[in-house]
Amino acid sequence: MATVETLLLPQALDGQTLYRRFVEANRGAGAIVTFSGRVRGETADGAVSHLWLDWYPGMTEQSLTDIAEAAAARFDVLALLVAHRCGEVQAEDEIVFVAAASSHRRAAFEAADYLMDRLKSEAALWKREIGEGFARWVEPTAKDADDLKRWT
Amino acid sequence: MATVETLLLPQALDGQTLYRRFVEANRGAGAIVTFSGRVRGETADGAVSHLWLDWYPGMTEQSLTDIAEAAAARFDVLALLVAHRCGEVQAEDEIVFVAAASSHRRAAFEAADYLMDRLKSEAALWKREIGEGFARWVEPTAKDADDLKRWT
Amino acid sequence: MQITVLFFGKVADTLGERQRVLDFADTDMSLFTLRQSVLGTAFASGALSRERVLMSVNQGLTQEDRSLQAGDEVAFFPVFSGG
Amino acid sequence: MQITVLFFGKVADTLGERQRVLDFADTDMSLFTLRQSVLGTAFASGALSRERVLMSVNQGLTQEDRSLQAGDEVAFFPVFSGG
Repeated sequence: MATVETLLLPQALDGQTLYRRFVEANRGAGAIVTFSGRVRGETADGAVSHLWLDWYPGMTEQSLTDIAEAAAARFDVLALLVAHRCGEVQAEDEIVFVAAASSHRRAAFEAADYLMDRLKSEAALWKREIGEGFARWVEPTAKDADDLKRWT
Repeated sequence: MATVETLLLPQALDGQTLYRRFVEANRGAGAIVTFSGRVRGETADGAVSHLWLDWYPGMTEQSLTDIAEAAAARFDVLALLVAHRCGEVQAEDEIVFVAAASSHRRAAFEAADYLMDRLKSEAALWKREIGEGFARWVEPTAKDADDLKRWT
Repeated sequence: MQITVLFFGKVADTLGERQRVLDFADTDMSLFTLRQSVLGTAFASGALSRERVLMSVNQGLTQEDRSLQAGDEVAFFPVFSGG
Repeated sequence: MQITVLFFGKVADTLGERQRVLDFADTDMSLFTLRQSVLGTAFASGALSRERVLMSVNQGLTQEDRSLQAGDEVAFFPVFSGG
């Protein structure tokens, strides 16, 4: 049974510390894949200064857990870590960090890729982009829906 | 043009330091994917104490550079890092670390995945597994060849 | 019966509130009726679209025919946007 | 002419050496001839298989019909095994 950890963080997400911790805890795994995502400072609407990620305490944590447990059941992994920000996130700050440890490199890649595709569409979060002179709620794109279909 | 760095290391490979350095250098990238591989202590032949990775000074470095540059040309990435051990590598030590930074998560995943598939078959290294009562030169498996075909 | 209603994302923004505690004399009520009572004006004005508002009861996604009980926590929010 | 010959991996192991510097009177020589001179015995005994030994000249992979020049660095090694 894989070790699954999920973190919903209203404060800073420090991927470097999470990376170190995950690697130390999984020295017996042959393969570790990680993904780190940052808020992009540029969008079609102009420069973004920060995001507001609205969340539903309890339900949002559960959505991260559900996604991570689905990945653990689907892929031959030893450990998974999902850390996601909520609240106010500045441009260039880390918004998500995912790690997968496995004996097999393909399973580690696929688990991390799957986690990201599902998080982008199914994490119980509501994203608002705030920039110079604009602010808008963001909905998942057609691309996000296509990414998700890769796994069905 | 993507920033490409390759390292062939006869001494310890410290993935945590490489991770930190790569992340700091690519804070503007929206997506970073990394792969860390360690020597597995168990094989079909029994417990492995260490590997000997024979290498051809000059040619081996060039093979890493060729693979990394092919990845940079093929995927929409901002930066790539490939670090590979050579010489004696103990069980559970890191043998390879790969990182890809991109504005797009799919490109970052694909570049790292591609780098690993090519490194497993085309890095100019010759691997010998040494354990209790056995030692053998390892050749690429049919699985490695199949992995490589994914990209053709 | 008392029902706590929560709002998130654009729904909270549109209503200008995040939480409302309601007390109904009626103890036999569907989520459909509650939604109409709380969001009917926003639907009518076009500020929100009925099709784009999801619902949960006690943190589980559900549909409008769900019947409510005293103490339920109901939430209205848009489709998730992930990270 | 002088040719440096390097061996790696199982080829080095089988020969029990990693480097040999050879001096040939003949200045018109193919890689095929050099390989026969250096690895012929190992091929004949079955210790190495001709099909599984790759060749490079000055660090570029090449074929047996390649002709050699004074100062060339030739190497014989098995297929790469990666990491």
